[in-house]
Amino acid sequence: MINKNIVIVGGGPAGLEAARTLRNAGLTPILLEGSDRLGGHLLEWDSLFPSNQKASEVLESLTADLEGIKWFTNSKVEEISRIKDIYLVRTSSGYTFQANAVLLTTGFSLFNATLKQELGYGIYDRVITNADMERYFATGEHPCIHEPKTIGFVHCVGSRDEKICNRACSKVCCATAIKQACHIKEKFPLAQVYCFYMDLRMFGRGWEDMYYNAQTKYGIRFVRGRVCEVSEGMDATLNIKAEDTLLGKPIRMKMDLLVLMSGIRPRKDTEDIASNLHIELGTDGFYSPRDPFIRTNESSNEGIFLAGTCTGPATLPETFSSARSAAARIIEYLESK
Amino acid sequence: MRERLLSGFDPFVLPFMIGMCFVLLYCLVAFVRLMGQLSRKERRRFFRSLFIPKNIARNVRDIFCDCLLHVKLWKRNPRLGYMHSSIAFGWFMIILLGHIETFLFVPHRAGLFYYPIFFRYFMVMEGTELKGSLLFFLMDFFLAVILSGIALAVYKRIHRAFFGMRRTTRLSLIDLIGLYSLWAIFPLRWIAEGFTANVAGGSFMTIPINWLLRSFMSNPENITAAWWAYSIALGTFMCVLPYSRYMHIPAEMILIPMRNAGLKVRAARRGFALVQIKSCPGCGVCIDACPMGLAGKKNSMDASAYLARQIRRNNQKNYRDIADKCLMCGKCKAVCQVQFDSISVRRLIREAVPYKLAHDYSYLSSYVESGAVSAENPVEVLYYAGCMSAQTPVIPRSVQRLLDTANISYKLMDPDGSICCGRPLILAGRSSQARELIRSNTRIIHSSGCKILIVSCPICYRMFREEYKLKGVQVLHYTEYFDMLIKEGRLAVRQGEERIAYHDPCELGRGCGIYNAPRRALSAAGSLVPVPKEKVESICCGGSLGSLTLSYQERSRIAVGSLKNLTANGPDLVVTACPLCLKTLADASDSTPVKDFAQVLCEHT
Amino acid sequence: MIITDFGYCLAPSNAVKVDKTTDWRFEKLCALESDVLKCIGCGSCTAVCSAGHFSQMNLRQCILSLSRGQWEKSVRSLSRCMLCGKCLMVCPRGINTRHLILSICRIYCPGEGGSNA
Amino acid sequence: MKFSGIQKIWSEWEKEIPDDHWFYVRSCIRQNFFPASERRYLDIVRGNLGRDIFEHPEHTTCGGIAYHNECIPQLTQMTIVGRQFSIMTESGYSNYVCSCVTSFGLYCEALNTWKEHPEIEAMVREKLWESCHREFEIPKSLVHASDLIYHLRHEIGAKAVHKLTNANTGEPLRVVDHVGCHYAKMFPTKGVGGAEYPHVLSGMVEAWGGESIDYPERRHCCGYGFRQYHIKENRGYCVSNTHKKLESMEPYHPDFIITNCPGCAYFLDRWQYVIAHQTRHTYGGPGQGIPVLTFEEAAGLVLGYDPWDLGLQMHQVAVEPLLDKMGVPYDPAKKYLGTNGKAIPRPELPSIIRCC
Repeated sequence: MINKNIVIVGGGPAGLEAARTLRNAGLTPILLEGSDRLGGHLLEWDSLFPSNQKASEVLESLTADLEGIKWFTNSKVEEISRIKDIYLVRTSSGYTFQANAVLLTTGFSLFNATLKQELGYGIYDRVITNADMERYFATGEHPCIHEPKTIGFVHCVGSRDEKICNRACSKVCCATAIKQACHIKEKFPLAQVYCFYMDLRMFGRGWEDMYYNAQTKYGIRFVRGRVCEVSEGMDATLNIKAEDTLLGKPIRMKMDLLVLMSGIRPRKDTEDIASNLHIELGTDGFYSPRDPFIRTNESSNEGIFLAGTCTGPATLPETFSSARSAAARIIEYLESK
Repeated sequence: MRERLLSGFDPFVLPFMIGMCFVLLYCLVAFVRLMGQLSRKERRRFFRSLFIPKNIARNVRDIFCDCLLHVKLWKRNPRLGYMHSSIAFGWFMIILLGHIETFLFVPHRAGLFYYPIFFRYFMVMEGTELKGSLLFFLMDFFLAVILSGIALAVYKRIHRAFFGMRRTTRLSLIDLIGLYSLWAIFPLRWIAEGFTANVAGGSFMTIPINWLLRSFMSNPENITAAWWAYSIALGTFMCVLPYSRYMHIPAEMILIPMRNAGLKVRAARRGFALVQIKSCPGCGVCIDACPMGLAGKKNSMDASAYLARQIRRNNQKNYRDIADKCLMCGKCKAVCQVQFDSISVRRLIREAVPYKLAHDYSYLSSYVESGAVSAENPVEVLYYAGCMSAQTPVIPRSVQRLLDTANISYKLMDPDGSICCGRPLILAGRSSQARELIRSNTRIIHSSGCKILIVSCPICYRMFREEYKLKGVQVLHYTEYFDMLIKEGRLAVRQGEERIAYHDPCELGRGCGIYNAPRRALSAAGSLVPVPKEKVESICCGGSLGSLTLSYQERSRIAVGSLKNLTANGPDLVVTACPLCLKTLADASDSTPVKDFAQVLCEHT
Repeated sequence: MIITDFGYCLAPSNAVKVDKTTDWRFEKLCALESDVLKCIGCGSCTAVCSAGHFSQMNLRQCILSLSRGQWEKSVRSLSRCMLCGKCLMVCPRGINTRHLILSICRIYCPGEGGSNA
Repeated sequence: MKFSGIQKIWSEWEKEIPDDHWFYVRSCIRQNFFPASERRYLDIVRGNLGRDIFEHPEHTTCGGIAYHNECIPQLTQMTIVGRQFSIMTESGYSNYVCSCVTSFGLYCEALNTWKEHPEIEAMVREKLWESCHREFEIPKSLVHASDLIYHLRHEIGAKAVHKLTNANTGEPLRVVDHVGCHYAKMFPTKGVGGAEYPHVLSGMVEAWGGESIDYPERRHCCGYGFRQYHIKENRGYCVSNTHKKLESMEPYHPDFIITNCPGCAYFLDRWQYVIAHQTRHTYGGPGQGIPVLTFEEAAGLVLGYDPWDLGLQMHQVAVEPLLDKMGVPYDPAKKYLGTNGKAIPRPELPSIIRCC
């Protein structure tokens, strides 16, 4: 089995964790990353809920020991073809890799918030996204964050919204919003922070505690209702419109900063890869596993495996588990050949 | 025996005299002000009672027993009783004997305050007289008693467990000054009298001291210094007395006749309440009794002793906080040595809180008029389950089943939502607002035409008994009613095997004095297990509506503590007769099942 | 104010202008009663409410309205409260509802304005 | 406000507007409220810009008002639309231009309905044939009259006599726009710039030297709302909406409002009088309202038409301060002279808000 090749497409958390697991099992996985750095979305995130651990620390422990893993950055996969049981993976860097199994850990892309025009992202200076907020936390700089007095977090931007063709929940935005809300409140204790939610989905372990602390310790105010219109006032402040559905009344507010919680969407190239490899996509645009319970890491095409958020929204611990289970499944597969 | 100084005066008496005059003046002014605070009716009642022979006898007995001998404390805690009574009674006897001596030997000095106190300084003994020796012996004897009391008091501050106390009152600075000066008085008197024992005579306590002192201090100047020290200790004690807990000494003298005159607490910090507050000696009995101590160490600062202190200090924020937090279980009042009615005081403090929003219950009238309980087919028994029972449906269901079993024809007063009895409002200090609720419920009860009103919630029960005027309607708690039915043989209860620990709900037990009815009825169903602290001593479950500010975490700690007491003797079952206790204890219990009284009876029919 | 009667007139807005409502009362309430922040709007208190059975009393809505600076109507509805304490028994967040109500009654006074001040 | 962001949106929401040969249909209410607008529109397009625009005397209402008041069913209304198209077809045109935003919305609605449900189109054709023996072709393009001006805005700008600037200071005039709801809110792809950031009017304003101002309630309805207005009891609700819009634009001190919808122009203008008489408040300073111009009037002023030929005397809110600001010459004496030179009846002058 030692001489069998495994190519992992995508060097984010799932790819790295799967590669490490396979390496620890004595294999030599090939890890391909399209960008110039390993780490995927972890690179863009400052801290992680619910423990507020720094994303960089997690990434560091993931990339601390890559010995035995052949990894390549700037290697975008251009084409994967199949000859009998062997897959040929051609990359933008000009190499072609032979693989007995391919693991797709291509991840997700954040919803492009400019598509929700009414929220004014890309139009109004003070409308930013969760990713911008993380960048601000990491660098401490953002041209439009100066002592904001009122800050709003809009949940479910690009999620649970049929108008942008996504009925699904992105699973992590509620917790991210609360984490960021507490964080920004710590930075600006005098600011009034509002979270506009549709449903608060704090299902994970320790998440409800985050919510409780956000309410009691940080005094974050939660409004059940969706911000549906944003306009800019005279002094660049934002006027927002929402309904407080529990109050049963529309509410109007001025905001100094509005943070849109962009949801998890499939990557643009998901469809190309899927058609290239003849693997099935779900109606939500993510790869479909062969069955939803037992064979969650297998695609509809033999020898092609899936892990992480390319199969739908997932938290980071779920991504890691999925990566490890994919590795185990690949080993089983290779042994059976 | 003759006078040593012809002038009969020495400057060292001045500290004492200043203190004494100050105390007397203070007490006089305080008394006049107090009388002003009483209503005319109360004043008349008080003064009249002072001249009723039966009352006089009672007052004397009570003052003697309560203030000097601390009989109640003896009963509760003999060591503590001895400590307090030795000091109080001993001191009283020394003063009394001093006066007797003065009267016997120098009658012309009898008018001087200081003479009996410093008698030994002013006198010279010539030869031995039996009269004198006896008095010397008695004086020394009582001094020894006091000193033993003080030794205990000092020991108590080091090792309170010796007195069976978990906590004692934490003293304020002024109390400490009072305490230390009180402790200093008697050893100093011993030394001062010891100095003069060879001149003015002494007995088994003072003479050995005299020998001891003379062996290394021969300078007679020391004599005056010791008497000065003694006088200063006395003066200091008297000066701080009005501002310390020692004010209870004079206050209790007023308290007892006032109590015997039948006065009631009407205002939180005036009149009779003020006397009670001043009478609180801070003995600390209420601190250990208070269930609040189970919630956390700092919660023991909410006991009545501290309430009295904060009121004395006029610290509005603190006494309001303490008043608001109390569970109103009434245990402190039950164990209090001076019968400080802290529950009423707390309620009155709560009443003094200003509210901008008044309650408005006008909406009830249409409900009442719509015929909440139909007047048709009047029956003898009306059952009021109360608000809380909706959260513990096992109670109304069991009660109804028992009533059905006993073939009682009854009606439900609140099958479809209760109008609150009003007690929660009263407990929250909004008693005037409760009137509308009382009126509405009274109308419903009367319109039903019932003769007996059964109540399953002790909170409502106490309210119906104390605040409602239900002419022709007998109000019974379901424990009483079912006890009666069992006794009359109308309800047959099968004897079971379970060992039952019964929890006395505060409002039913201490509140209404019903301890035996539930026990009798329960012993028909199982065997009752004694509980370390029961009946008057029972520990509140912590769920009480009496507390306004206690957090649920604190409440649940109290519940756990209360349950620990109930399960100390390993019962199979904890039974209570209050929906609130049932829910609170059941939530806190993870091993012993907690059941309702009616539920247990139901299971045994 | 109205000079010409057109047979119709400007209708007041139903919207709550959150930043135009004075909030010192709510801040005072939070300081006095931090429990108010714990509410998750589950409505248990309102479901069991004895007074709510006969009237418009709605504690859940009142807490929410106060946090949005809309006290006038909701505070008035609290005057129906009988302080029976059932809400205290059911609150999943352990809010001391009775004292919260008393605190609201101490701070808020209907008639002082407070719809869209 | 990030201009690059807006431009990106505008570039994504462009629509194809044919350059010449149009079939023009009028608006019912515009002809009553501002009768000169449509006439001058044709003058501008034909005369100033030299395009072919054809108007057929037999065209009728689109049925929109009756339809939105639920007086006629959709099938009837679509048949009317079919008849309009048949006139265009008969006249040999295929680019349909309508003056009314309500009509524009309805035409879009009809065309989309037919696209999704060909059976309805068939039914409409049948009904049209039954009723008046006409047949129609689907227009190749359907645009609103303002789209045309938007398309030709730079040509107009090049020929401008008066820029939208303050003649004294040279500063651009501050202009707020109001785009009729049915222009793009129903079919965002059919409007220039989409529904959220419509560019159709602000494009004109900027091309003609003015400054387009974004204000919070820019997207809000003018308050007409068809059946809301037509039932008198509901008019308080209508005027409240207008009030909200005016309140929102007031802090920006706009020099005038430009609209592309007949109803909006009318209501934003007339309601200022009603609001002034209910609240004593005027939005353009003491006694002054904010003038409301239709896009045709604005184009006419830019091209140097006489204000009274453009029908500006029909406005409730006085336009003279605006004309003074722009440096447009006008003769106050001729304000109330009809086209034949005879005096027309003068309006009663309101006490609070100036109308001249």
